[in-house]
Amino acid sequence: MNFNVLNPADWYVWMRNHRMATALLFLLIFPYLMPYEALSINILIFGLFGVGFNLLFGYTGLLSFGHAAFFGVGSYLAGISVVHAGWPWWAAIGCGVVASALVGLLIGYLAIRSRGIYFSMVTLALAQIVYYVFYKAESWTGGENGLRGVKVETIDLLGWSIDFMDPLNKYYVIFVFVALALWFVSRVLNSPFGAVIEAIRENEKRAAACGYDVARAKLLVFVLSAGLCGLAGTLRALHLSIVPIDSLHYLQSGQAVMMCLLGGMGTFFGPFLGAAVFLYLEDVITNLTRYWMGVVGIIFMLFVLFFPKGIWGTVLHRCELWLARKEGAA
Amino acid sequence: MLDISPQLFALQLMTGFALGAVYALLAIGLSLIFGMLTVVNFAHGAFFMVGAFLGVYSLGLTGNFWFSLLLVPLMTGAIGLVCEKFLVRPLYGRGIDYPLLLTFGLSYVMVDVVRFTFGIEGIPSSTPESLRGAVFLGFGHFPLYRLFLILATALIVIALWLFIEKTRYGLIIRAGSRDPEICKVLGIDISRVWLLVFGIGTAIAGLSGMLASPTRAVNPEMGIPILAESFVVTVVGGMGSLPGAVLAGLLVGVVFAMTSLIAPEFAELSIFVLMALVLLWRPQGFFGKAGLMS
Amino acid sequence: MTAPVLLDVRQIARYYGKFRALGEVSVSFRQGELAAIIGPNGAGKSTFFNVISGGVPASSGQVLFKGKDITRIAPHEYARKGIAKSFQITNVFKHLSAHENVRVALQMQATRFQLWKSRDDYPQIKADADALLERVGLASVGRQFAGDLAHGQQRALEIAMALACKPELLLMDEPTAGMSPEETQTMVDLIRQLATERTVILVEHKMKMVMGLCNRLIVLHHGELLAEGNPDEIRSNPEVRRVYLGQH
Amino acid sequence: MSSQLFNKHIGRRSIVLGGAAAAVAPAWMGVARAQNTPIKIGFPVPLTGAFSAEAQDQVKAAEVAVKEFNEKGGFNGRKAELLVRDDKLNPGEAATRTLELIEKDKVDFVVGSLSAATQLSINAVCRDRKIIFNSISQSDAINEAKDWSMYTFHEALNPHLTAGAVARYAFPKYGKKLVYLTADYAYGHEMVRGFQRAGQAMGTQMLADIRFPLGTSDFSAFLPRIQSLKPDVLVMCNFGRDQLNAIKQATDFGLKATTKIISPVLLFTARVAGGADVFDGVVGGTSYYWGMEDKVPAAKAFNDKFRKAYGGAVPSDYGALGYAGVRSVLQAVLDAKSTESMKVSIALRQLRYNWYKGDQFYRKCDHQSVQSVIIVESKSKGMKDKNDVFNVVHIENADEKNLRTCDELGHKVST
Repeated sequence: MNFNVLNPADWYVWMRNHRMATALLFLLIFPYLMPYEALSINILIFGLFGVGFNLLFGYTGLLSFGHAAFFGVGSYLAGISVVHAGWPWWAAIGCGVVASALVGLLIGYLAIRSRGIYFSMVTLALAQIVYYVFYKAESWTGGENGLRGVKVETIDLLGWSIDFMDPLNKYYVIFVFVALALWFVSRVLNSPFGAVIEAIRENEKRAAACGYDVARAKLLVFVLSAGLCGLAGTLRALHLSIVPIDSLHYLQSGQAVMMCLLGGMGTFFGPFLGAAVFLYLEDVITNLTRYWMGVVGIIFMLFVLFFPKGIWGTVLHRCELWLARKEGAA
Repeated sequence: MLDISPQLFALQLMTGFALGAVYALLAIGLSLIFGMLTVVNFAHGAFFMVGAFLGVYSLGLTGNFWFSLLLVPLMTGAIGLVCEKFLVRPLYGRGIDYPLLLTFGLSYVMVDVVRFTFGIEGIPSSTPESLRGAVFLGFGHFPLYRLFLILATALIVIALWLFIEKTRYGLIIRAGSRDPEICKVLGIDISRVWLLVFGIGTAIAGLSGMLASPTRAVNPEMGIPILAESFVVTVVGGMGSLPGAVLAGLLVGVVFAMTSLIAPEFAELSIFVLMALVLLWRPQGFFGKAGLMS
Repeated sequence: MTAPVLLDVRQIARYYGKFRALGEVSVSFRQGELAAIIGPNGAGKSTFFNVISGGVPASSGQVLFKGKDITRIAPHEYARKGIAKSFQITNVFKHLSAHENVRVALQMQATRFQLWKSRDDYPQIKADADALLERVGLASVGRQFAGDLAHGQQRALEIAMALACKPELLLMDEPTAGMSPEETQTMVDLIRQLATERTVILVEHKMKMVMGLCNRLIVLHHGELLAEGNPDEIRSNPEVRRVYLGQH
Repeated sequence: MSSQLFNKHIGRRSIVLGGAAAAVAPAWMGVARAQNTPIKIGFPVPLTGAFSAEAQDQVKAAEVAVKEFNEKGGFNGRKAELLVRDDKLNPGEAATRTLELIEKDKVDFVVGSLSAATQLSINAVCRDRKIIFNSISQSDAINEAKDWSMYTFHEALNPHLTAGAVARYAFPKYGKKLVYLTADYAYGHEMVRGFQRAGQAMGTQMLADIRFPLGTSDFSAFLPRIQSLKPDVLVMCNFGRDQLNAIKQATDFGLKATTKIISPVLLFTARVAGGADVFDGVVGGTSYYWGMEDKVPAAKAFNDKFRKAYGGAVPSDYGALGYAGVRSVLQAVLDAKSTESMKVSIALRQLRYNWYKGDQFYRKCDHQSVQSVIIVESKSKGMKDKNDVFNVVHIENADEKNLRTCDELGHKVST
């Protein structure tokens, strides 16, 4: 296509067709837009958490209240491999992701058979059980006190050594993993299977009539989603050098849901925007008033009432309409 | 390991019922609202909390427990009506996600409003004179107030049952669907029914908060843990089923009490295990309709 | 003349609690037939359809497809065995484009759990999808959301999706329900034309339509087989007359 | 209400200042900053959540210490400045906030925290970056070798110390048959351990240790069993709201008639929120109670400063800790004539101080502040005003032998 630099429509179309490139460009400059790196890293991590969750919620239409389990298991297993086993950072990440995917397989297998709100509650219940297992395994997890000493000072790879204590380095190291994950998700969504899960979201009965084994497809997405959330968890463990027990708590799952809805469920970049808005607002407002919860709550309600598709969803929608109008005019 | 005398067991059972009473009340509200409007009300715990604060406050002003018992549900119900009309109503037909997010935000706001007006550390609450002390039940002494709690719940449930069985609004609520057809037939403006149901649900939530206030610390965060627990109850009983809510409420209360006796540190976990087991055995809870919102 | 039996239904019954919706019905369909299940309301047509298409399990009896028992197979197995159905209530992927609807159905043949390749790596499927849309007369609306299409178009789309499974047997539950006369006519033509390549069984209560369309009719009444035969036989069948006149 | 708004305003001012300072002084001109920029003390506390009342008091009192230091002219011209952050009682948030304080605001020291978990996460972050952290949260774990570092200091009491002191006072007085009602987490277990250590010496008998899930709001289910065990003393190894609920419901079940209720830590704020009749007769330990001013001159001096700053309000136990935590660090800066972590750490190790409750010092091996424990009994009659809630029944003076030994904590060199 011929690209006209002065034509915003062309820009928009390009961004829409190259969502990966757009997302990565944005995330590359992101830390310079944020007040401090630790916050940008959190947004990166929770954005990934949201993307993983969105794969299940936004694209397959399964609302899980138990995703903290995978986030937390990822964190803890990564942490434990560093603290107790003394493994290198990359082994820790691998361990965390695999573990959370396995837990995902188990919980998913049990939960898939129930539907709607009941599915949500089964996942919640099973996640709570995971929470208590880790809570009680004090010698491994530190229990309520959380796991401390997940200390990774340098990232060594192929002779390279990066100072991980430097916040900006830390951001870009974690960015690499997030970028890889995003690339993976983007491919899955573009793949034939991506079409299948959307079909399941739209109409399970029909999807089955077309010959798709709905249960297996759901389980596969569930495991993928769990693995991605697990990755987010491992990164958080490395980022904070601690693993708080709260990362397994159902309120953490709730946060993922909120970020997804806020950003726009079923949109590729929505969860990131959701995480960014959620965490940034919370961070800024907390410093201005002790009543940050109330302010955040009001903003939430306004978004729900006036941005029905979530922030990103609404933006995309508006752009499409605008584009259609332009084309109509042309 | 530990020997449990029949007296102790009986007492434990009673405490279980007293706990279950509060769960049941909250679950009824949740279940009503969900069954009718398919709204998962995340602000339910906040209404419970507001009820408790208003209860203690009006008790302090009027000094009359029974009057407050009447006043509080009216007030929380009124708040509920306003919320439904201006916040929840615009979201009908947008699926469960948006009301869920909205009520979540609403709960944040309510908590902070209470923090702002009543202070953050919470306010002292005490049992009304007329209901203090313990009564001997043949197997042991049991706090009079908790006995009252069980009876009050029973009365509320009966009253609600009558309302639902004997009035035409009740008929629709029984029909439990948002199918406008039925209402056309009955010549009833459905939106008014939804308003009413949300009002009743929140009123009961406030009432249960008021009833629970003498038994526990009254603080702005008191609604958060109980929300999760009452969701468990609602789901175990089956979303949208009132008998289910009551039955599950008592069951959860008793399970909690018994675990507290045998393995205290797992008391909280036990109710989630219960939910997991029930749902794996029966994916729509005791009396739930299958495939809700699927 | 006598083609081999494709679908063999043996004494299937379906009970809802005490109520018997379908009792001990046996009937077999041969390859290339264009058959219709008819009968007054409550005759058990839909139950029959659901049982043979895997919508609800049979209480007793069995269904054989090409000699293999398919009574208890999972819903998704039907399509893979070559049995496609179109539902009575329209069932499409509302928030996907019409083209995407058909593509998803088609893709089933090529791949099921392909995560890594891009959808665009299957140009053949794309082409086939366009062809199918063309065939059911939806080529012009391929880019629109299925949910935004007119009722008749959605039914047509559903049939396109059913065809995408390359079925030997096509089951249709009241394909013309709620259609305008014009829509009905196009649908009838479409069915007639589809039937030239495969076996088609439809459930209908519009007598006139099936009389003109089908070469074999099965009449159900109170969940039992009342009569079967070609249109003329059925027309002249006193039992059937009594039942239908009794209706009016 | 008014005092609330007032201290909210203070919290905000210091934050805005902090933000401004950070804005005008980006990292790359670090060298230029050294001389004239203020001494920044990060102060992460749970301004929201279950302990926000305590946290607010921590901020108020810490501000007093800062003001005091600045009025005395600071450290050769450099004024001190408090950067308050809300850790929301959440360890993850606490770690993030501490990273913000260190990486963006470039604080010189960190003082604060309230819950054990946040304390440990803040400590982990500070330790890795060689920033001094003086914890004002009560928990044993931070003293143990695996979390401790040269930069870790513990201003607050730890449960071993308080529980021990309460045990030594209460068991001989009220009886030897005990039931523990314990919050099932490290802090709760630490308190039980403290009581048991002291108790065994006196031959106490533990009838049961009932461990309930943290954050339980209804304890009625645990009480019938306790009743049936008929203990002399019910030991509440729990904290804050758990404790308030537990005691409230124990009172409803008429337990007080037969059993004395004691707890290692009796919070001033919890007592105020819970009301007189709920806590009536409960005996417990605390690091500070303003009413000790008639026995301890330092307390009088501190109370007056606080009253002067906040219109007659009196400081709570946690408030006092906030004051002492900040003041110790600032004093050490003066002693070390530097803000460099290691130098200040050494100065702190040498420090002998009496800020508000009598003589204190940091034990060399684990930097635990060795200090007195105040035993109070909650009263319901003859109260002069709403702040007059306890009687000081006993003060156990500071003594290193009441702590766990350095070796037990895993410190090899106990110099």
